[in-house]
Amino acid sequence: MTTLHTDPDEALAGVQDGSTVLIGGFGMAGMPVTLIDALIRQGAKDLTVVSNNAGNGDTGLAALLAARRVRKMICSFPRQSDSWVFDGLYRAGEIELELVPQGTLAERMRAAGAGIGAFYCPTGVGTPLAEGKETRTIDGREYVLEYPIKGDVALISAHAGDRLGNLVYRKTARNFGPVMATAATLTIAQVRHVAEAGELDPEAVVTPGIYVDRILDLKAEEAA
Amino acid sequence: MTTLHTDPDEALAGVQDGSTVLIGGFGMAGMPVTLIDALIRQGAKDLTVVSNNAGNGDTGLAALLAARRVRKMICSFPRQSDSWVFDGLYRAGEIELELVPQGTLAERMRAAGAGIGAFYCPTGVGTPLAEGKETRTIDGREYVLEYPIKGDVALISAHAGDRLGNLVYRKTARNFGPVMATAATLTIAQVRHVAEAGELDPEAVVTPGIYVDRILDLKAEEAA
Amino acid sequence: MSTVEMSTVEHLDRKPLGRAELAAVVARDIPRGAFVNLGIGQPTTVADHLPADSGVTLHTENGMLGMGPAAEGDEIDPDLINAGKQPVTELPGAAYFHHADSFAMMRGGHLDVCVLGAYQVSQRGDLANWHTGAPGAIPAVGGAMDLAIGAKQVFVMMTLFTKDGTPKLVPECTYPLTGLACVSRLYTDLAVFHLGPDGVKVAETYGIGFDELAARLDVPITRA
Amino acid sequence: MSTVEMSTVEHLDRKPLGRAELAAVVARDIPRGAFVNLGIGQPTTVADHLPADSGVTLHTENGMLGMGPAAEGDEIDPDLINAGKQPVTELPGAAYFHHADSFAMMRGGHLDVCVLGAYQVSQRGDLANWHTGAPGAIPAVGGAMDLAIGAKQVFVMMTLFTKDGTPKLVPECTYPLTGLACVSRLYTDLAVFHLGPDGVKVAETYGIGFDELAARLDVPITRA
Repeated sequence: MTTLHTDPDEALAGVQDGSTVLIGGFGMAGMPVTLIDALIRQGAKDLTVVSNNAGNGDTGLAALLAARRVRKMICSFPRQSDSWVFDGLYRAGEIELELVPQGTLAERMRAAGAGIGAFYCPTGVGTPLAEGKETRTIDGREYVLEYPIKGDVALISAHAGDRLGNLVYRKTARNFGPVMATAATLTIAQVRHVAEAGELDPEAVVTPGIYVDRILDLKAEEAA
Repeated sequence: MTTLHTDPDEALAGVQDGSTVLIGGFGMAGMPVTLIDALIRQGAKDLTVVSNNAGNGDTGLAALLAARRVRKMICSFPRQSDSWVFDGLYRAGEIELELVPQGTLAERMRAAGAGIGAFYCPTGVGTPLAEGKETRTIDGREYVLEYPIKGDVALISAHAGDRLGNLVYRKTARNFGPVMATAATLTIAQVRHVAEAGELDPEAVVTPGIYVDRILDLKAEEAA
Repeated sequence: MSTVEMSTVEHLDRKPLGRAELAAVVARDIPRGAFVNLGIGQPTTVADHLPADSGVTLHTENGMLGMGPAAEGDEIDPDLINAGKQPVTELPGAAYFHHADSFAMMRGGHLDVCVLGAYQVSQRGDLANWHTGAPGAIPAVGGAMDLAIGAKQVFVMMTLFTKDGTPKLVPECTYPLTGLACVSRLYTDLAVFHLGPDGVKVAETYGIGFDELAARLDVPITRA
Repeated sequence: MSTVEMSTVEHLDRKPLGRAELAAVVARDIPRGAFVNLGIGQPTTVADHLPADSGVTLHTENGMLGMGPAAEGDEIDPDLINAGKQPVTELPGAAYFHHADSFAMMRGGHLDVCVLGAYQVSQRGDLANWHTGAPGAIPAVGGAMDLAIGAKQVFVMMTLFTKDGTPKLVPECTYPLTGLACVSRLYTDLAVFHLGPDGVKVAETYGIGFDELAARLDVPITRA
C-alpha cells in the first residue's frame, strides 16, 4: 500500500548503505530533486546509482556524488558541459562507471520489473560496449545478451499521484520514471499534486499504484 | 503514414496467402469483428493466426476457421464452451496448434515490436509447454528461452483514433491491441470514432500513430 | 512469517468447510492492502468475503487494477470484463493497461497473492491446474502458468480429495504441471496447509484431526 | 530504391555545401510522411528545411512523437525538451511515452530515418560517432548506439575531411564504433554517398568532380 508523506526526510527513511538507487530524469525534466536532496541528508553511502546522466552543476545528483556517497554510476551519458563533479571523481579513479546505451539502460530496468531473466539486444553489437558480453546470432542478426538492472530504491518525479499511488507524468518529464518504478523494491515518487482516488482518469494512469510505495507531496512540503 | 478508410474491404486489401495475422481481443472485448469479417471476404488462406482464443460460436474468428483459411493457431486458450469450430478442426487434425502461456504470448509479440532477439522467461519452466525449449539458470532461477512472434498483419480494435493513427482504447478492451500494433508489418485498426489531430490527449495516447497503417472508421461504415 | 509462533488448530467441532466457508478462510488470510489476483471459478468468490476496509486491490490479467464486483443490469459494459470474461465494475482509483504490461506486472513479482484452483498440488508445491492430460482433451493454458510463477504467494483452493477419495495433495503430480514449487498455501475443505522448504505443515483442520488427516494422505505432514 | 535509374550528379558550378545547405539537402531526401529522429547538434537543423507539407513526424528519444520547433519565450516549458535538452514545442497529434517504449520504437525498426553526425564512417557503413577514444576522455554514449541500429535508414551528415584534410569516410573506422554496417547514406559538404552491399556510390558532388573525389579518398567509390 502506498503511503503519503509531506516530509522528504520521512519519505526517504530506511535507505541502506550499499543500495542500488534508480534516479529518474533526463536532464532536469523529471529529476526528483527534492528526494535527492533528502537522500544526501539521509546519509546512505556506497551507493550504486542508475540514472541517464551523472549530475549537472553542483546540486542534485552532482551534490550526492560530491558527498562521496556513490561507489558506482550506471548511466548512458555522464559527460556534459557541467558534469565537473563526476568528471573529477572519474579522473581521480574515485568512482566506477558502467556505461550503457540509453535504450539498453531502459530495457534492462524494464526486464527487472517484468521478471525477464535476460534478453538478446541488437544495440552495441561490434562496439566496445559489447566487449566481454555473450553474443548470439538469431535469424541472421547478431545480438548481445543483456541482464536486468534491479533497484533497491527508485526515486522518481511525477506530475500528480493519487492516494493509491497511481501516477501521471507531464510531457517529456515522463522519461525513465515509469520504468524505474517497476524495477525497484522501494519506489518513492515526488509529485506536484496529490489527487483523491478516482480523480485520475483510469485510462491515462501511466504508473499503476502497485509500483509506488511512497508519495511525497511537494505542495505540502512547500507550504511547510 | 496512416490512411483512413470507410470501407472494410478496402482497409483489408492486400493480405497475402500464408501471412501471420495477429488478431486482438480477449473474449469479445477488443475483438476486431468487422475486420475479421472483411478478412473472410478478402480470401487470404494458409494463415497463421495469433490471438488469445480460437474463436467463439460461429462468427468472427470462428467463421474464419470454418472457412478453412487458417493453417495454424498460436493462442493461450483455444478451448471454451463455444469453441466448437476450432475443436472440430483440431480433433480432425486439420489445424495446427501452438499453445503459449498468455503472458508469454504478449511478451513474444512485445519483443517482436521492440527489436529484442529473444528473452529468458520464467513462465512454464518444468511444464509440458517448455519441452524441447532451451533453458538457462540465471541467478539461481530457471528460465525458458522464448522467441519473438512477428505478424505480417495485425487486426485490432480501438475506441478512437486520430488522423495521424494515434489510438486510445476503452477499459479492458485495450488488452492485446497495443502490443499487436507494434509487432506487425501492417497494422489495421477499426475504431468507433475518428478524431482530428490534436483532439486526443497526448498524455493518454496508448498506441502512437507510428504503429498504425490503416484506420477503419466504423461509424462511417455503419452509416454507409 | 517465519518468526510467528504457530501451532496447528484442530477444529474438531466443525464440519468440513463448504465452498463459501473455504472462500471466507482464504479471504481472512489475505493481508490488508494486498494486490491480489483471483483466478477463474471458485477463487473469484473470495472477493465476496473480503471486509469492506481490507484495502485489497484486485488485478485482472486482461489489463486492470482496481476491479470491482460483478456488473449487473445497466452496469454491464462489454468493454469491461474480468479474466473469466464476466462483466465487472471499476472502483475509484482503477487503472487500465495492455496485456504485455499486465503480465509484466504478474511475472515481475508485483502481486502479493494470487488464488487459484487445482487438480493436484505436490508436497513441494508443484501445481497442476491447467490440463487433465486426458487423451483427446484440447489443451488450454490461458494465464495459469503466468499466475503460478508470478505472485509473491500462491494460494490454492480445492477439495482435498476427489469424489472417489483419492488425495489431491500428492507426492508428485500425475497431471501435467503448471508450475514448479510455486504453491505457498493450500486451502481445502478439510485442512489448511503451509508449503515450503520445511515440507507440508498443517495450520488448521476442519472436522478431522491431525492424525486421521495424516493417515489419509500419502505425503508426510507436520504440525505447524 | 534499387529499381530507380540513377546517375552521379556533379555540381561543378557550385561551391561545397555550407552547413545550412547540407541540412537542406538531407531534408530534401526525407520521404513525405516519414517518422524521423534528428540527432543532437547539426542534424537537429534539418527540421528547419522540411517543407510545411512534408507530413514528417519527429521523434525525440526522451519520449515523444510529434515534436515541434524550438520553444521560445513563454512557450518554454521545463517538462518539454528534446534529446539535446533544449526546450521544444508540441504539435497537434503528438504523443508521449516512457523511455522503454521510446527505445522499443527505435530498436524495433519503426522509425523510417534517423540523421546523425559522425567522426568517421567506413566504406561498409560502420559508424563512429560517440567517442574519440582519446586517453582521458570520459566516454558518453547516450542514445547513439540505439539510433544507429534502430532506424530503417541511417543518414549521416558531416564534413568529408577533417580540418587537416584527413578523410572521414574510411576503409575501417579507427575511432570506437557506434554500430556495424548501419549507415545507408552519407551527406557531406563535398558529396552525397549511398552505402550498401554494392559499396560506396556517389550520388552527387558539390564543387568537386567524381575523379578528384576518388583521388582524395582511400576507399573505392563508384558512380551511382
